[in-house]
Amino acid sequence: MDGLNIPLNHILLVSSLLFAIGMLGLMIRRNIIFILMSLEVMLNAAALAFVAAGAHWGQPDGQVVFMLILTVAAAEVAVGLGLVLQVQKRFKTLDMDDANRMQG
Amino acid sequence: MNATMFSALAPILMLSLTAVVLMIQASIKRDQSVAWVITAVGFLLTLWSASYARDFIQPVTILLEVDHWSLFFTSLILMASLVTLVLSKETFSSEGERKEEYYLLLVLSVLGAVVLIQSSHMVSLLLGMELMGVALYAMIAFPERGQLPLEGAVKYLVLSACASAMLLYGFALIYAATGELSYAGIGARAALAYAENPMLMMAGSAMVLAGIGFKLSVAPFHMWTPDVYEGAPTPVTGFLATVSKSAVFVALSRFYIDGALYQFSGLNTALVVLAIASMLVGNWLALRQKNIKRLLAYSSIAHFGYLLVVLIALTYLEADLVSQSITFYLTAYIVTTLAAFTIVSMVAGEDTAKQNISAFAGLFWSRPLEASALTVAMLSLAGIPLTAGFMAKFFVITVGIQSGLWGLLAVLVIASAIAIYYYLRIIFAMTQSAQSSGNSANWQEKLAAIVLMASILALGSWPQPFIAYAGLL
Amino acid sequence: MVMINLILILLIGGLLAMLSERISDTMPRKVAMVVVLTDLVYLLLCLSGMPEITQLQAPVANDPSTWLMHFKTDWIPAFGISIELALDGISLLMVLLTLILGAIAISASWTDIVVRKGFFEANLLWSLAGVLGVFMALDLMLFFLFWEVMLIPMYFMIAIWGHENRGYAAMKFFIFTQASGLLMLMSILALVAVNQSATGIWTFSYFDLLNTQMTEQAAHWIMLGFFIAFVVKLPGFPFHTWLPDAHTQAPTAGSVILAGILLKTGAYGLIRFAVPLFPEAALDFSSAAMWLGAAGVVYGAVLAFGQTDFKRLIAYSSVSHMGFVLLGIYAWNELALQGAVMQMVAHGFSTAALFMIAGSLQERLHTRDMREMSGLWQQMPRMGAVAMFFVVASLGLPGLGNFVAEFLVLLGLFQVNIWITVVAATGLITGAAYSLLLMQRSFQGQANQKWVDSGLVDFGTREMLTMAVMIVALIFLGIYPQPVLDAAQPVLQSLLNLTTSPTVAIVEVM
Amino acid sequence: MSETIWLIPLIPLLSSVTLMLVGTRLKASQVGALGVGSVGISALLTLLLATEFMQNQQVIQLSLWTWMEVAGFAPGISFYFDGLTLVMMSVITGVGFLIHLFSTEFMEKDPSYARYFAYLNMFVAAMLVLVMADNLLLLYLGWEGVGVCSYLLVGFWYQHNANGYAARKAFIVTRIGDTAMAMGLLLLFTELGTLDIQTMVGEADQTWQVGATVPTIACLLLVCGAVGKSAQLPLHTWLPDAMAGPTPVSALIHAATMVTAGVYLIARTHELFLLAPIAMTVVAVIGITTSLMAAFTALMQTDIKRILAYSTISQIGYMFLALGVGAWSAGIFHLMTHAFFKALLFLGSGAIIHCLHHEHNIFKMGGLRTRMPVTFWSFMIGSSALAALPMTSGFFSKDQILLQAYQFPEIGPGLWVAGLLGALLTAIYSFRLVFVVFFGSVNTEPDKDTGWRMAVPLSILCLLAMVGGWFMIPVSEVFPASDGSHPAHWVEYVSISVPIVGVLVAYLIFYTGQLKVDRLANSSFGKSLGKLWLSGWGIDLLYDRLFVKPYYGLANKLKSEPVDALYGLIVTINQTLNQWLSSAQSGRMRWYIASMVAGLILVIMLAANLPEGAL
Repeated sequence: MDGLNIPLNHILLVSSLLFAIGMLGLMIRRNIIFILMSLEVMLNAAALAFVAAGAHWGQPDGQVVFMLILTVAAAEVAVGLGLVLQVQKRFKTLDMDDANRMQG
Repeated sequence: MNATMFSALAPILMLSLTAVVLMIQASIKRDQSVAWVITAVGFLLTLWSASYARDFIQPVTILLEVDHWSLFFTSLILMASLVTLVLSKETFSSEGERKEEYYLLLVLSVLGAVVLIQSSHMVSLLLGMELMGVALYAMIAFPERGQLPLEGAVKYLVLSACASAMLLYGFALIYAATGELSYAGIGARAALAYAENPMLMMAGSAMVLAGIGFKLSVAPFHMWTPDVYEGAPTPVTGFLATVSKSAVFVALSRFYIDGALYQFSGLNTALVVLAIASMLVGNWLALRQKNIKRLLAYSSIAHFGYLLVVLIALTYLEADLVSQSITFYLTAYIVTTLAAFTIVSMVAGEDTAKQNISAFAGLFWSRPLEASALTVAMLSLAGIPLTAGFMAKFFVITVGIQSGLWGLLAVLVIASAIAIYYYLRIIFAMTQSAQSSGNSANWQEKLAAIVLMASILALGSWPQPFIAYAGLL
Repeated sequence: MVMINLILILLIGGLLAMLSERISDTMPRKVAMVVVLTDLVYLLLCLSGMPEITQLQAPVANDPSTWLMHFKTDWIPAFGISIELALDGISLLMVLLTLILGAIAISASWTDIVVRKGFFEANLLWSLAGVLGVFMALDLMLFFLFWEVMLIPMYFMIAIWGHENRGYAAMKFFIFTQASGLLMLMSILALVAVNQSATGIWTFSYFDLLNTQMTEQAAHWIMLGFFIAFVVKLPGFPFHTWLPDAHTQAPTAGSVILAGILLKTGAYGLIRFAVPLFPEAALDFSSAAMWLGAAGVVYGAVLAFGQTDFKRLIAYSSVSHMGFVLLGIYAWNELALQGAVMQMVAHGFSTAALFMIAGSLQERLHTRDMREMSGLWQQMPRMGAVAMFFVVASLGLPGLGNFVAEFLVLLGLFQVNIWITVVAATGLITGAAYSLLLMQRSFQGQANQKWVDSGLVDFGTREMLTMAVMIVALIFLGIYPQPVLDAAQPVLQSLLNLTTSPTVAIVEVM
Repeated sequence: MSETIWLIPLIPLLSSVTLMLVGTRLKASQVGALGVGSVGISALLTLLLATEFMQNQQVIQLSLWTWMEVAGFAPGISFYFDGLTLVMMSVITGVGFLIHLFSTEFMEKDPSYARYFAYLNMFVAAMLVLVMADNLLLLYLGWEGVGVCSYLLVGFWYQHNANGYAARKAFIVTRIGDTAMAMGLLLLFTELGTLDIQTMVGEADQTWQVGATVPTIACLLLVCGAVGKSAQLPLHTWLPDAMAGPTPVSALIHAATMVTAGVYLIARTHELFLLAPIAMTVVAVIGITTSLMAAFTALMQTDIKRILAYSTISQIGYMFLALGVGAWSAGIFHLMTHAFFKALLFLGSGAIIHCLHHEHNIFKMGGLRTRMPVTFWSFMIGSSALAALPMTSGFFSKDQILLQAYQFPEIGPGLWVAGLLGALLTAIYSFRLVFVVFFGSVNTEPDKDTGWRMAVPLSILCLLAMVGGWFMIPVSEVFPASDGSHPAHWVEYVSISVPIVGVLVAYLIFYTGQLKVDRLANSSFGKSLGKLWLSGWGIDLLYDRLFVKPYYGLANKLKSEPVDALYGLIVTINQTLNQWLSSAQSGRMRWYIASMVAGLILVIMLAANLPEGAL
């Protein structure tokens, strides 16, 4: 398929950047919502990488996995948000550093 | 996709069927005991179907590999799930209205585990792991009251999602490097891909290792373990510690073996470091831990450290002795850990105060059965002869010696020596006289305890049949 | 089969003893006593059918058919592990000692144990069973199994019925022995692996492993694993620190078994495994081992002198005496080895008796602190006299077993290394110092008014009977040790033949 | 008869065991009968044996059973009987019997009467084994056996810690010598392959030539043993303290028999010593030095028993001198006579102490000549024998020793002079004792005079102390005959006259008081010298500083188990690590993720071999 053809490494670079951003978000964010968002970013980074790789090898598998990852992410977030509500209810906060009863 | 394939898939189908039936039942009439019975029957049927599927072993499409090994573990984790089921009854009967979903979640999670075990392809691995995981989050957070379960659930969700992301990204890199998603394919092209672009291959497999290492709570990816163990309802903790972990380990070893990753020395060094770290860190953390669930969490960290030694030996040994050792070790580990959690849930239940080791004082005299079962479990974890744990360690050390991993073995000896201390602390606490309330457990739990204790001792004192059997897998 | 039965009787007997508590409170100890005596009688009956040990032709160490008894059946064929028991002169001596001291220990627990009697006697019998296993097992895996398992009942005895500081002591005891046990496991597996790579067959049988070919370096390391494991149990000099705590905290019967029997398993292991399996390595190591032994003799004696706790003093005296055993074993000539064996038997009796006396004192005074006892002889002349006897026995008075043992050891050692002998001999002086101090502080001197008022009861018939057994045994060993020596002689001879007589070589070394 | 000599030690042993087992249930009279009777029988048997031996000078060897047999080491429980043995046995059983008899009265008030006789009988048995043993190991058995009995009897009145201390001191100090002796045994066996005395000396003659190293070392080790038992320098310090025991015990053990065991040992193994001239010289020197040291000390003592104790040390010194110069039979002869008169003196002092309600200080006595005639005469006779006045038993033996010492090559005359000095001092202190105690004014009234059970032994011993010198001890077969040469006559005259001078001096100082020594005694030099002598040359103090205190210190230092600290360290390390890691488990999710990320980076680096790459 003709048209613009971006080398694999560039895309992987981008995706790794995305991944790093997401991870950074996880590390610095205290609010559970943002944490979940950062997770999304990471998962999507992976998805992007898959698509790129699929394109590189000229296989459909990449896209398939991408769909899969979308659903996975959806499931995760669905449960995640459910928990968020509970957190708000039981801890009266969304700050995960405060919602911290167990340690040692 | 022919008929025999369906027979091969019997366990998976049976579990799915159970899940469906449960949903229907819930929509008709909400009743915990019914749901319980359905689940139990479902598990039993699946157990049977697992043995039935033996005659049809074959790779089912590219995704699943149904062989003796996976079927064995399928039945093993089903037994474990049965125990979990038994424990759950007491635990959740006190809960409010909605209980049936718990059983549904349990079934789904088990389904995920089975898929994970049989997976021979990144996608199936991903599916299985997520199915199991997502269901687990809900199970952990299931209790309606209390902050700890919720906190545990959130932590587990976020962290394991992060781990999954790592895993996925690793897969993506490997895929980018090899253009294959199935283990076999990867195994075939791994060497070549490494030659072409080592960084890509290594980074990919390293991230996979990290992602799976998290699920196995291998140091330094172990930090979630104690919090989740403590927060989760005890039966769920038991489930998490046994079913999910062993399923993941089976998947890992399949990936490692079929994906021919053991040929990369760099990966091996990484594994060595992880193993050593887990052995030491786990035991050091456990040394003075008061809460028995957290203590078991730490000890599990150490145990997967021991188990990694076997995986490392792959580089030097033929696969069958290794897989045999893995089989034995995981079996011993599952039985022992289940026994421990059974007793904990019988004695302490969900009450954190009762989970303190000092609360176990006098158990020997007030509840001899539970006490002796826990003692046996602890001795097995410590690896004292006549218990399953000893034979497991025997395998590890043998494999280690055969492949000359002296450094690792030295660490293993030191670690086990440290470990004895905290296992003994529990036993000692139980022997000390104190007036403790003898709240009774129902007969199923008692039965489970007895069976588990018996099997620990059987595996330890007369392992020959099992070894012979495991040799065939 | 006989040997299996010996063990089974004890195991089942233990269960019976535990259950019998339901019948009556005093039942367990009776049951236990009956069980042990049955075991003893059974063994003697079986022996009576056998050729007289003295006429027994020298057993070839690596040919079980020449042994007194031999029993073998598969256990874990996958790894060539089998249930293999065998009995020769030395094991027989040790087994007899175990059973006799077992009976004595039960007698010691007669009034000493007040709570959970059933479980106590059960543990006692089970640990005896484990010890018997250790003395008879000739499959290294089985040996290791008994070696580890016998500790668990012992651990319970200390942890449940021990004194004020039992938790610490029990833990220390268990960790020391287990950690060293792990080393031994490593060594066993390494040895088996070496043998397997050489011959291609998995086997844990002593007789197959006896002449395993291995590189010098490998032999050294593997031997070291065994050595440490056994020396910790012995206990040898730097590894002895668990012993004073364990002995002090254990209940009387526990101390009796610990000091009387369990320590001997270490010595037995050295004689049976550590040296014969690796003759050359053991030879290169012997000087070091002997210096450790000498150090133990002196160090134990000095520390014993410093103690104020009755039991602790005896515990350290054990360290000192066991040093002689180590010396005797690594001198590795017939004189020294015979001495070591004698010491194992004699020390078994003398120390067991002293611990019983300590126990009865604690039972009466509720203290072990010698600063609080004084002039007890006045009120308890019988106990005093008995104590005096065993004190002089343990300081090595000729005519009693311990002297024969120590003199033979020194005699054998002298031919190997004079300077170590000189150092060890000072143990005779320091030994006298602490033994007599013990006597002085507890039984002699001005009677302590506190005890005069409280009115102590002297030894009763049961106690005197128990003591009489040991007194007679020691005197017999002292003036006619020949039966023991004859029982051990052929075995030691065969071991010496097996190991290309290191003695000569050692002389060259030094 | 010769077949039944094993009865002689056995009978006292049996009676001892009986007394231990049932002693408390018997009446005092029965206990006495048993205790005295058993020794009496042994004495009779010995007498029979003696008569038989006198007719047929035949040596008896009797082997009961092999003690142990290991790799050619096969000592037997077997006896050897010859003239030397006979002398010793007669002394032990004879004097032993008298002392037992004496004890029945001396101890009659004591609550643990039975225990006393049990110990005493056992001592006799052990001592008999010592002298009858035909191999050194059995001898060692008796050797240690008497040691333990001595310990038990010195500490007989255990209520007083002082006695206990004295007993322990006695045992441990001798034990030091014994251990050296044991080493000697080890050496001898390793070199000669046997401990059987007769074969051993035979072997020795073939194996070694005179002056060889090995026999010298072996003999020196044996000498250590002898020095310990016989309370010679430097191991003599226990004997004076051992006087804490009942006086008859001192008479039997610490005067007549046990302390002379060392002499017996050397005499018994004299063939070995003949191979080691150096060792013999050492023995002679030790002997003479000890005897002088002890004599000076005895001069200053005030405790009647300590005086006698030091005089014993000094007299044994003479015996060692005799052995050293090769005057074997003279040494043994002096051993016998000394046994007689020293036992006599001790029993006499016992009688005094008994009647003066346990008064020990001689200056609190006095004028007892009239109050206690029997005792007075026994002291007169005993002291003259001790001082070796002519015609007394001590005279003959000591004279022989001095003369033969004079003939000893090179240092002979020196030894002789020293010996004379010793004799002079002996005379002075022994008669100082007599004059102070029995003459002058009465300081303490005796509450009773001696009963017959005391009187009879005393008088018999008096007799022996008088005529003992005419006995012919049958050791001609045992020892090499000394050349009959006699020194010049003036030597003999001097030797004879010196003691008499000594007595005169004592008379002038302590009776008439014409000879004033106060000025000398009160001079600062005299004072300090007196102190020094009184304290036995301060040797006790020296040992206390040098050995006892440091040992206690060491024991206290080590009490805390330095080795255990090592393991303690391991524990602490683990604890600290546990603390660090637990604090890492903060429960903060972000922190957990950070650790995961760190781990991830680590794993990637390891996997990609980056460490090597980086380096």
